[in-house]
Amino acid sequence: MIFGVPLQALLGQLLLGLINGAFYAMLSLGLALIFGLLNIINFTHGALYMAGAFAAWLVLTYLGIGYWGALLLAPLAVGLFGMLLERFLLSRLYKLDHLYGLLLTFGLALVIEGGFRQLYGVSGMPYPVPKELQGGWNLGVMYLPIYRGWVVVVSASVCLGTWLLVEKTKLGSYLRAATENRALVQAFGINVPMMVTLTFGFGVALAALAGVLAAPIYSVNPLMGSNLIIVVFAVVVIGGMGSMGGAIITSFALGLVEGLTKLLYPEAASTIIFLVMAVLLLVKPAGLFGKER
Amino acid sequence: NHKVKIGVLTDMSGPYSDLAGQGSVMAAQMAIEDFGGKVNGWPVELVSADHQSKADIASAIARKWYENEEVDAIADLVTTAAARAVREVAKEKGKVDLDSGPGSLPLTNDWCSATGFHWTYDNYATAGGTATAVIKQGGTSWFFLTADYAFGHDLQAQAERVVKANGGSVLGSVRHPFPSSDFSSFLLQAQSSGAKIIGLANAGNDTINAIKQANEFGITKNGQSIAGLLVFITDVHSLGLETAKGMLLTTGFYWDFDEGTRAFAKRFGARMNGKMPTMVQAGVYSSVSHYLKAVQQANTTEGIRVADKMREIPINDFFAKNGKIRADGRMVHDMYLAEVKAPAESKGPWDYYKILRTIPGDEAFRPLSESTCPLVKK
Amino acid sequence: MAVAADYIVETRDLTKEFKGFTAVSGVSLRVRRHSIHALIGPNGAGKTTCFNLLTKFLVPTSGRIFFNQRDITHAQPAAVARLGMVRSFQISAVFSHLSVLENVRVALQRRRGGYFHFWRSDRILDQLNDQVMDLLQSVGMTGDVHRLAGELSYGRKRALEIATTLALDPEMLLLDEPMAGMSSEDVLLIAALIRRISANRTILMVEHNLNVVAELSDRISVLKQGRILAEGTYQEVSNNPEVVEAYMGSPDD
Amino acid sequence: MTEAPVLLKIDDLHAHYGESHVLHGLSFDIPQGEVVTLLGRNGVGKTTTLRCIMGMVGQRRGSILFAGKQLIQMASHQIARLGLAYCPEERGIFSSLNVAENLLLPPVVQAGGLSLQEILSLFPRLQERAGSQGTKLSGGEQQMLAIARILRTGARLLLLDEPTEGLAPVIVQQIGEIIAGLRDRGFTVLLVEQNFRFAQRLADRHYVVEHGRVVDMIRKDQLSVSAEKLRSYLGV
Amino acid sequence: MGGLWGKRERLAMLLLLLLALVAPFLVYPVFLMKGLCFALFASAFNLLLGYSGLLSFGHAMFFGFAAYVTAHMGKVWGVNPEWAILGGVVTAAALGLLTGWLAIRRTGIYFAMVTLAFAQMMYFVAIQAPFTHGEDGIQGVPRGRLFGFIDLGESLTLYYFVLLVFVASLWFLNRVVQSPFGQVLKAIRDNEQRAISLGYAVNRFKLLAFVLSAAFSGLAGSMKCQVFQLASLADVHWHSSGEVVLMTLLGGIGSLMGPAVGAFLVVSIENYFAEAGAWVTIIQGGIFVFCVLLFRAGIIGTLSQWLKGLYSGVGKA
Ligand SMILES: Nc1ncnc2c1ncn2[C@@H]1O[C@H](COP(=O)(O)OP(=O)(O)OP(=O)(O)O)[C@@H](O)[C@H]1O
Ligand SMILES: Nc1ncnc2c1ncn2[C@@H]1O[C@H](COP(=O)(O)OP(=O)(O)OP(=O)(O)O)[C@@H](O)[C@H]1O
Ligand SMILES: [Mg+2]
Ligand SMILES: [Mg+2]
Repeated sequence: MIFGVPLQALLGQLLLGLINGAFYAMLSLGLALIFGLLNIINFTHGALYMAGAFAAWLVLTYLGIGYWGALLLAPLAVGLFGMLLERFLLSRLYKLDHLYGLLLTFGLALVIEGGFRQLYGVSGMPYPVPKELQGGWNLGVMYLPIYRGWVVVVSASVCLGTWLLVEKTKLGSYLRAATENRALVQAFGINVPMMVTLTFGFGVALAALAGVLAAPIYSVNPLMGSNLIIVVFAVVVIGGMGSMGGAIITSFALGLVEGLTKLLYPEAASTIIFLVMAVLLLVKPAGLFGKER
Repeated sequence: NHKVKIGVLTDMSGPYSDLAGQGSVMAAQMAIEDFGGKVNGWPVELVSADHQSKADIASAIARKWYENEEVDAIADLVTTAAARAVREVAKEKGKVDLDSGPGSLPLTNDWCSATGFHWTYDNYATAGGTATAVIKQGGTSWFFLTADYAFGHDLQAQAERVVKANGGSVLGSVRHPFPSSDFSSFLLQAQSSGAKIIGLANAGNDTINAIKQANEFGITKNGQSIAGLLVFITDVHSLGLETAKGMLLTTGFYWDFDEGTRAFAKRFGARMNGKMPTMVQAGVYSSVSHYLKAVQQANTTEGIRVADKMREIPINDFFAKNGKIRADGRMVHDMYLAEVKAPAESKGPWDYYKILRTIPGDEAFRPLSESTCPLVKK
Repeated sequence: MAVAADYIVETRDLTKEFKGFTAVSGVSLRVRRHSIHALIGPNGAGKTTCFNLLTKFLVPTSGRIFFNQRDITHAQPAAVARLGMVRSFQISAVFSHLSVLENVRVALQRRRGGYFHFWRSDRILDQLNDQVMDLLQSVGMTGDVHRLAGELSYGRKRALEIATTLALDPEMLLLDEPMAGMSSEDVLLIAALIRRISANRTILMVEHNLNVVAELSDRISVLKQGRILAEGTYQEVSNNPEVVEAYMGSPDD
Repeated sequence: MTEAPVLLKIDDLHAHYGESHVLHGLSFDIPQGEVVTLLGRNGVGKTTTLRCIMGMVGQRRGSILFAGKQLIQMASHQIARLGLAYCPEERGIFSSLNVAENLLLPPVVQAGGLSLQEILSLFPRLQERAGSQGTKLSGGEQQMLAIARILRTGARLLLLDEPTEGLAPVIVQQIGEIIAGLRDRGFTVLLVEQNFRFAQRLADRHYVVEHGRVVDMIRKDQLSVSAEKLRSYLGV
Repeated sequence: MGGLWGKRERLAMLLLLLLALVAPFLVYPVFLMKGLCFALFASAFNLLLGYSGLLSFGHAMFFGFAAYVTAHMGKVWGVNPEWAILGGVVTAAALGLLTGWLAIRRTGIYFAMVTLAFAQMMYFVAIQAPFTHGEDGIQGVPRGRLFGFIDLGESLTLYYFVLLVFVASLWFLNRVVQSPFGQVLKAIRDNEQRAISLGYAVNRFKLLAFVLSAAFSGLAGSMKCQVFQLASLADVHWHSSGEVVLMTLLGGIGSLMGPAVGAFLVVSIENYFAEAGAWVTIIQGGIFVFCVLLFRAGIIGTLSQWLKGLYSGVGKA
């Protein structure tokens, strides 16, 4: 017994927390990447996560392409869309205060969500768990649906891959440097606009991938991403801006903390992250893994 | 300069826009058309607006309509906070409000008014109706997943009342933040409580996600059952029958109940891309036509006098048989206990419910004697 | 703790470590009142760090700092400035969205007081404009009064920085490479200015322009790898072979 | 003295910042393999000229020919890829990168640059501080880093904006030797300098800039006869 | 620049004021009052963002809690509106002092996130505390009699009261910006290190600005409660914090009228497009996108740049 809770139940809850952390990780990674790049909170992130889930549903319903195809197609399509957004809209704002990017992405999020809502209503669409991943394992502490296990595996590997890409190649340096002084980085011979577009597309594709993963678990619904952004961004900040590893680790850790809260004081489950953030930022000014400038 | 103007104030962009929203506007419009578009020679106009489920926006629009745009009655008013805000304004202005969307009991109790009506359902009826039926089938021990806001608390309280009155037991409950998307943790707690029934005291997407995930975690396969205390047909549509089959619920209307409902649903569907009306939307039709009838008979649009007339005449349409409005503003009509069909039983889209029982109005709704509405003479 | 009154600043065993790297180690420095004292040394010797320690922008790892016989080891940076020890920055620090005039005026305002008065009009600040013009004249910037500081060329920013620092009329002035990036003409102007204002002030400056150092300073401390390597007049220091090797290099022409 | 072929030819260059017109038809040539300086008072437009060459000033017109290619419409990353590198006067060290990352940031655009080994032996200080955050370096160390990082890229034309600023005299001497060495290896250098004594010893020719125009050109061998003229231009 | 307004600006202000005086006879007054409340909110927010460079993402807590306190005092304690409003303002200022004291230690995005975190905690309090009545909010707050004898139940009377409060507050906020204090604030925003080296204890300036901004946001919340007779969760939700950021950006950061214009634009969209039903949010989003792309420095900022261009063009000719 810990906190008056049987150990069994506690373990089960922690496991669930970890699974939620996997979602946070996919979303926060993309968001962190984009924030690191453009210094704006990409408010379309939640909407594009939703768009990813919808893309999966659409290709299933209209083209008969199932989950596995969607896993590839949806991020590709949404990533491409993101690249268009960046090229034709966001890129016009780089000379202005970063805040205007916030206004733009917020407006876009409203339009995208509104559009899907007009077309498909708000109750959501059912999306089946792929046959290969149906069923579950009895772990003793709990019954774990295979699909949730799969989500953790995908998320962990995507996170690792992204982390390696950004931290272990020069891409990371270019991105960080370009945030500070675009003009100079470009004067070193790096095609910054192209790099920004591609990175933006990649970050958005990660959101869409998370959307596809979420589709069988949650209902595919135009509002599914609307409140997500603020929590996920909090995760990014707690991890430390500019630290991909930080975002990943924090995602999983906060998933656990949240899971524990759901058990002990469920009403506060959606507030706990902010409590953690306030306390942490007052103690560690640049988040867990961020560097102070 | 005489005319009758009706406003439909509803959620058009938020979580309740499918169960009310544009469909409610359509229902109101059909009611007006069916009335011939005129009452005693006065043209009937319709306006509509989105309150985004926010009390302040609802209040602002209601005020503008009543004060400035000669709106005589406002219908739908889904979500309690919005209904409450409009109720305050309507009371002050002596104008009519026809609540079809919200479910909270105080609308006909502490907040009741002479010109305010609660039409389609309330938590007492849906939660109570479902809980009674579930208990009768042997679901005696309960665990609640409750959305942590007044509406959720109220749903839980209504169900608990019935459970306890029928000798059942409540093994626990968990209040989850509203809205939530992941319920696995709460479901696990419900599972380990060992309760036979998991009561969902929430609505809309919360309910949908909870049911979906209960399925995913094999909870329903392991002998526990889910009881949704407020489920709309749009929720079932979104869940799919595979997930929702066998669930019991209480509703104020089902489109495939009899000739009248089918006729209405067919016309409605033709204009709404084949969607079938929810109980809220059907209720909007019913409340608006009843209002128009009262205006016709009272020969005025003056709030109090129309309201009195509304109480006087019984309601008889496809929605309600011999419905009547009580002093506290409650429109009493029969409710239905339904079970969600299995996929094999369903003949096509929207063929979702088996009606198990008609719950007579006086049993379904809280007795007038228990009302705390000051208008009720005791 | 007797500190001779003719020293305005004194440090005792001042040490600063950054994560295992010692930038300043055991520096005991004394600056005589009303003198021009130069701090020179190779790049990365710890000169700017010393400035940061003196003005409390950094907290020393160990050692103590006295200003006018007062222990300021634990004071706040703004408080140190108010006590009369003000610094300029090596890498230009101007208020780039304020005009040149406002830049200097903000400094004057600090002396004038009333800067918390949020209910009064800033027109009362116009009284300060004459003083501002005098200061700008002294650094040769009267032509740029109403330009935004951010639009100035690099050298002009440096000049503005000096004017702003002077505006506080501090008892003790710390100048970090005041002439860097200035054209030769301005170097002469600023050198003359420093000479002029040093009459009743103390100046501690870091400068790599040896002509200026030779010309202006009464006393020189040479820093190397965080330690004081030598101290004395320009003559003494420039004849010290260690200093020549570490800093000055082979004398040119 | 036979003229080397012209590597960079600037003709009638104009530049604006918003509404202010900064360069007014500036023209000059840089022969291949020479060290050329731009001299002038503060604010005359020297830095702006370098930024124009690199394509970093939004509003520019005129002609900038580099090895026969017109640069005026090119994006700055394309310009850099042709073999030009720029060391800005405010140094432009990135605070989110450490010293080593800063050093390795500019991609190598051509073969023939200095190797990392060579660079670190020239500036041992950078090796010692390799793990430190870039902007935590001392002013002079940052200056060294800014110069060092473009030496790696192999660019044939180096644009150095006040490279000796903030450096100790020994290091200044060393930089002088490096630049001379680069010239010997066939590099071309455009230098903006306030330290005339430094420039004097290195440069093959000096252009004097006033109000956004080149007003005079003085060859190395004419310096002694032009001393008076220079004094009037620069106050040296 | 500077505190002196040109003749043209003064004339424009005078015209605006005149317009405001006759507006309730042309436009529905409650709509105008809502606009004024949000205009005040955005202006108060702009004091912080536009002049101290601090982006708060938690201003809803001041707005919302002031509304709750005003509602509670007016409804439950039955005090006169002036006291209820004062109560709201004092609450907001106190909350501002407390949260600001902690938050100003951080800058940039970290500041934004700390304020957001506090606001989310206050949101939690608003959900859980009994006196706020959860998602129903405090409804049916009496408008009451100002000073005991001016009946605010009259929409027109209330309108002029709100207008008076708004104009006075805007004047005051503008004064703060163009005061010796405001000058230092701008300097700190530009270069904090330099301001410290000049001897300014920058945290006190930031804190004072934060508290002033909080207090006036509170005033806006209290006035809104007075107008709509309710205080609800929506006011404390992070959407409100976000909305005020959007309003300010839309109108133009750091200009006197910008935030007010932005606020009126957003409120008008909500009001006039409410009947477009589900399209409201799409239209709203579209307008945001359109405005950012067209008016790149906010509506007022861009307009004044155009005008300047026109004048200087004329001047040169
Ligand atoms: N905040 C810091 N963190 C880590 N190292 C630092 C920090 N500040 C300075 N240093 C290191 O301390 C050493 C001394 O730096 P300082 O700026 O005092 O040198 P300096 O004598 O002023 O040199 P210069 O003449 O080049 O300006 C340098 O090696 C620098 O990298
Ligand atoms: N971003 C800018 N906006 C407006 N004007 C600018 C900007 N940058 C430079 N200027 C102006 O352009 C002119 C030329 O500046 P530039 O930096 O090229 O001068 P410089 O010759 O390099 O001077 P210095 O020797 O001081 O570095 C100056 O008058 C300067 O004020
Ligand atoms: Mg230094
Ligand atoms: Mg320059």
